[in-house]
Amino acid sequence: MEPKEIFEKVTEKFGGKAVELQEEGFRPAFVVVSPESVREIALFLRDDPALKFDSLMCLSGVDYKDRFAVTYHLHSLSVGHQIGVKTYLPREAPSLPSVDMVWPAANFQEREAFDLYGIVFEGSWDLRRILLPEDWEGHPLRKDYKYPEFYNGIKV
Amino acid sequence: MGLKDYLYDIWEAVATTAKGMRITARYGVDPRETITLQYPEERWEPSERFRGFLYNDIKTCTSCTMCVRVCPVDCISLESVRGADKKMVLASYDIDIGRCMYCGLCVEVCPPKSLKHTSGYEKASVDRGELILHFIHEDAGEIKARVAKQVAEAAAKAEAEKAKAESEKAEAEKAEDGEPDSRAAQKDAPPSAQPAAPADAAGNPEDGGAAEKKPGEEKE
Amino acid sequence: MMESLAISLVDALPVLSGVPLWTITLLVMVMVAAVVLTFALTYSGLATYVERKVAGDIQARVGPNRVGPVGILQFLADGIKLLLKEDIIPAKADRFLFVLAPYLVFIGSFAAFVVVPFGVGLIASDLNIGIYYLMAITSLVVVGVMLAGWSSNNKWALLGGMRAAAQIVSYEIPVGMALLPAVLIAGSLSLQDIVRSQGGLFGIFGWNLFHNPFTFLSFFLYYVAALAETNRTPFDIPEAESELVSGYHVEYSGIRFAFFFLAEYGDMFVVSALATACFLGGWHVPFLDAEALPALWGNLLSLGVFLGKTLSLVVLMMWIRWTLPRLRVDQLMRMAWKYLVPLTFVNLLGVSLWLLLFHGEGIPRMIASLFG
Amino acid sequence: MKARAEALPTQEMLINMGPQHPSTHGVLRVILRTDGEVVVNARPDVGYLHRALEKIGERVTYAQYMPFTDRLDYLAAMNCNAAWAWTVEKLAGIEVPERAEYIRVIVSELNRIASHLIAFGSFTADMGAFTPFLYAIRERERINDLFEDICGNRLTYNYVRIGGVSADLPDRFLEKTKEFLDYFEPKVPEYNNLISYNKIFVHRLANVAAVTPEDAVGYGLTGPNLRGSGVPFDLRKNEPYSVYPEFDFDVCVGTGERGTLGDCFDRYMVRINEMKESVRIVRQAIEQIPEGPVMAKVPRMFKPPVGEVYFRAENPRGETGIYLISDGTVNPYRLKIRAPSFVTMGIFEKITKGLMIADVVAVIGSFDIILPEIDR
Repeated sequence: MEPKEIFEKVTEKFGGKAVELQEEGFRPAFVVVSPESVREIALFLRDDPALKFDSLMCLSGVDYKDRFAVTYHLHSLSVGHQIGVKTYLPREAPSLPSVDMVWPAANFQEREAFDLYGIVFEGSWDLRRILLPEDWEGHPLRKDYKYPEFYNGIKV
Repeated sequence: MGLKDYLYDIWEAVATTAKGMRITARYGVDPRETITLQYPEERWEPSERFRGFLYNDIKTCTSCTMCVRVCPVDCISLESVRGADKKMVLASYDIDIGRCMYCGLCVEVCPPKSLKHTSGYEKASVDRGELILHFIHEDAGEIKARVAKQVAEAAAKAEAEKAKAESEKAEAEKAEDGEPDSRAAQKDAPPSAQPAAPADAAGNPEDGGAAEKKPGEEKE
Repeated sequence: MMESLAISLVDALPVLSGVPLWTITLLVMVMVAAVVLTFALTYSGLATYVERKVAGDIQARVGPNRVGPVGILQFLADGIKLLLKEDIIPAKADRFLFVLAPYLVFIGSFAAFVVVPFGVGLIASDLNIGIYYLMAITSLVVVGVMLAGWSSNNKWALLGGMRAAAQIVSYEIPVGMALLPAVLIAGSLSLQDIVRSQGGLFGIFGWNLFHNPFTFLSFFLYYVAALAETNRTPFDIPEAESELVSGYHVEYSGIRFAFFFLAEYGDMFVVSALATACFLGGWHVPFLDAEALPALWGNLLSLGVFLGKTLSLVVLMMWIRWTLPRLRVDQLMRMAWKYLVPLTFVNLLGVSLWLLLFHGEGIPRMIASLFG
Repeated sequence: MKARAEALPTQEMLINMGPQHPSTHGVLRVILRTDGEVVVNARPDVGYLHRALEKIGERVTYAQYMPFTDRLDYLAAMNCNAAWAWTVEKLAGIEVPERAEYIRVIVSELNRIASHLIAFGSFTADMGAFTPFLYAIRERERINDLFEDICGNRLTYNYVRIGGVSADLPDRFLEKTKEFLDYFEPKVPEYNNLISYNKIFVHRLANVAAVTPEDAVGYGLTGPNLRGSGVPFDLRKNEPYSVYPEFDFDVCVGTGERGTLGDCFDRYMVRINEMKESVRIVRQAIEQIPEGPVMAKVPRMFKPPVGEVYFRAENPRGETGIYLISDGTVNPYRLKIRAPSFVTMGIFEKITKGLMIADVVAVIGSFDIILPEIDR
């Protein structure tokens, strides 16, 4: 299915919660949705018989300087089409619902986004730091991250 | 599980084991299958494109800093000063082979092709500092000072020439003579001012067959 | 036996006639023990070398080849290295047991050499309960292994120790059961008697291996069970390098580790020697009657034959080790209780029936009697 | 039995498997909670090898990032190189000469064989048979020799470039590759005889840690791990990139031949069979490779257009996806690598429940994870 049709299907179902379709320069195209409705839309995308996005390829946090974003790259094994879903978050206290009950694969990648961007995924079954030590300060992939000089008293 | 399955199970275990043991036995008794290279005595020939330690032929190096800019891990450090003839003179050229990842990007971009991968790959040291290859053994400060002096000298000389020329010119003008010899004077100046920098500065023993020497041995 | 040796020594050297007999007997005992121990240690050292060489050959490598000619002195170098290594005892280990464990393992393994019938008259002590003694003393190993696992205060070691205990205790049964046919045929528990019972018929067809189909099977059952007893691949789960790091001896280093290491090779020799003595005709020399030869030649020849047979079995163990993967612990137990134990029982029954039906005659002897 | 276990409560044991452990394939740490030998819970703890490759990506240029992709999955560096090049080319719309694409496919498939050899070897070593590992290493060494001929390195190749490959194939390379394939092809049945169908080996793997096809898709397993569960999905076939449509090959899937579908044995056999398929692909590529240039014209100060692209390539360990955001400067703005091993670890805790300690090792081996890729 073409991204436009998917976007129409989502807007039809969720109205204004699907904000826009980013197509030019984006491969795959992104359906931009509002953060609080991510889980419902994810469920819809997974369960709708025409869409059937059964596999979450990639979940990533992005820092667009003025705001954060979380992107979901979805793929359907049965139908064979792809789409991206993007949701923008404020820089202050970014949080959105977790989708690990929709795609279990999301858990590890959400943990990674939490670890490196500080984005909180509410309702996640296990949200801990994953790549960095538990007591690491800051979220390194943020663009305004300051490199620490010391870690636990050890010079970095 | 019936008796037949039970016995088949045992049979399968014995048969598959025997099959595997036949293969290992073949390897065990066949001396041709031994592939070990007895390292210090026998050596493997690195291939033509082998990326060993980097070697910079500083005679041809133009200090363009392309290698420094392209290096993803910043393992090359280069210092140069502008010599009297407006060409860059290398003051120091170091490669930290402890950081180098032998990606070969620097060799690809090198315009005069002075930077090369050698076939050297053996080096051990107990100190990280020993892993830095110095291609110029003279102290960078000394070279700089010398070059600065030469530049100053050249400048002074040029100045003197100029002054001389001017005074000559003035004299000539005074004397209403012909063309002054200023061009010839200026032509003279650079050769004398040029310090033959790279070769001299390096003090490197190697010349033609230098690439074959392992950089590790070039250190003093 | 020691006493008779002592008496003959006194007879040969009249100088000693003034010395009380018991001192000489003690002296002889110590000497014999020293000889056996020296042999055992040398063998163990060389076996480690052979093991590595076999592994190297099988894996298309060379193996040790630097120390001495073709690397044969490698085991000395290794031994010296282990001797000189720092002896580490973990801070929270049970020191006494930790120190004790390797000795127990070592004793359990090397005390078994006492009853091994090396040749016609070459046996340190021909106990009339030889097999029984051997099985009892090798069980000491499991105590040492468990102690090592427990006292190291390391969870991997503990798991290894527990696995070893379960494994060795389970496999004692098939081992014993698989050896009984030989005992039945000889009618004695003494290893010398068992070996003697296999004489005649060109020194080959008298072997228990060919006695009847059940003894033939017995040998293989014993060999498999014995492999498990010695903790060798595919039954090396107490060590299980890829799972338990190194199992019960993970915390041991230096000479204490060497004890475990030597004991493993000692064990290999003992079980192979037992298989040789019980099934492969022991020291019987093919086509010759070793007992009829002059004492020196008879002993030397039979010793050579015995060692040849035993060491081929040891090499076979190594070959198996470098071919097979390792069983899981539950599969190992299943193999013992569901396969080996029933089969050895059936086997024992078969042998008993055979002996009853054919009055103790084996197939080769029956065939021989057909031809007069 | 179960009732008895409940009647006799035993204390659970907490064991740290790793970060230094012989069979965690690097510095993976698994926190095991066991009841005796039975695993109650096995929680993977990753990140010991975190080198901030994504952050580094934001500070170097597109071309400079190529050597870092070598360090992503060092057993399949060619594939990672190529994946990065394909991503950037997709972003910038660079046309790559056909010869270069063929070369990329040849080296990728050779590297796939090398990687699967290590997977096979280390897996058997985990199962206690050390000998096949050395045989596998021996074969891989020949592939390394080939790679040394074309790029000069034996592990971290940095051979592929954005817009092509760094150098044309050396003389006699194709002949040497053919020789290798002729040598290698009979080795696969030999491995099968040596160990694959060995009774003990089969017993260790069959019915252990079976992943259902639904779980495999839901947890994002990719590559051989997904196909081991019987899902015939291969990016080379289903979402073809490069010149893969030109080749005729089969997608190997697990069949549950010795146990349940998706168990360790299926995953293992998929890898073994894929080596044969890779041999087929390389043979075809050698036949069809055209003459021509190997490098497109890419400006030295390469600046791709503004945009976001997600590209995924079928690597030996699964789908390596690269999500690349460009802001039009010489450096990537954001670079996310979807590492197959990382995603695979997500299912680890779920499927190891109730297994034995020895099976945990089998699971790690059968997933063929590689730590630098997990931790990045």
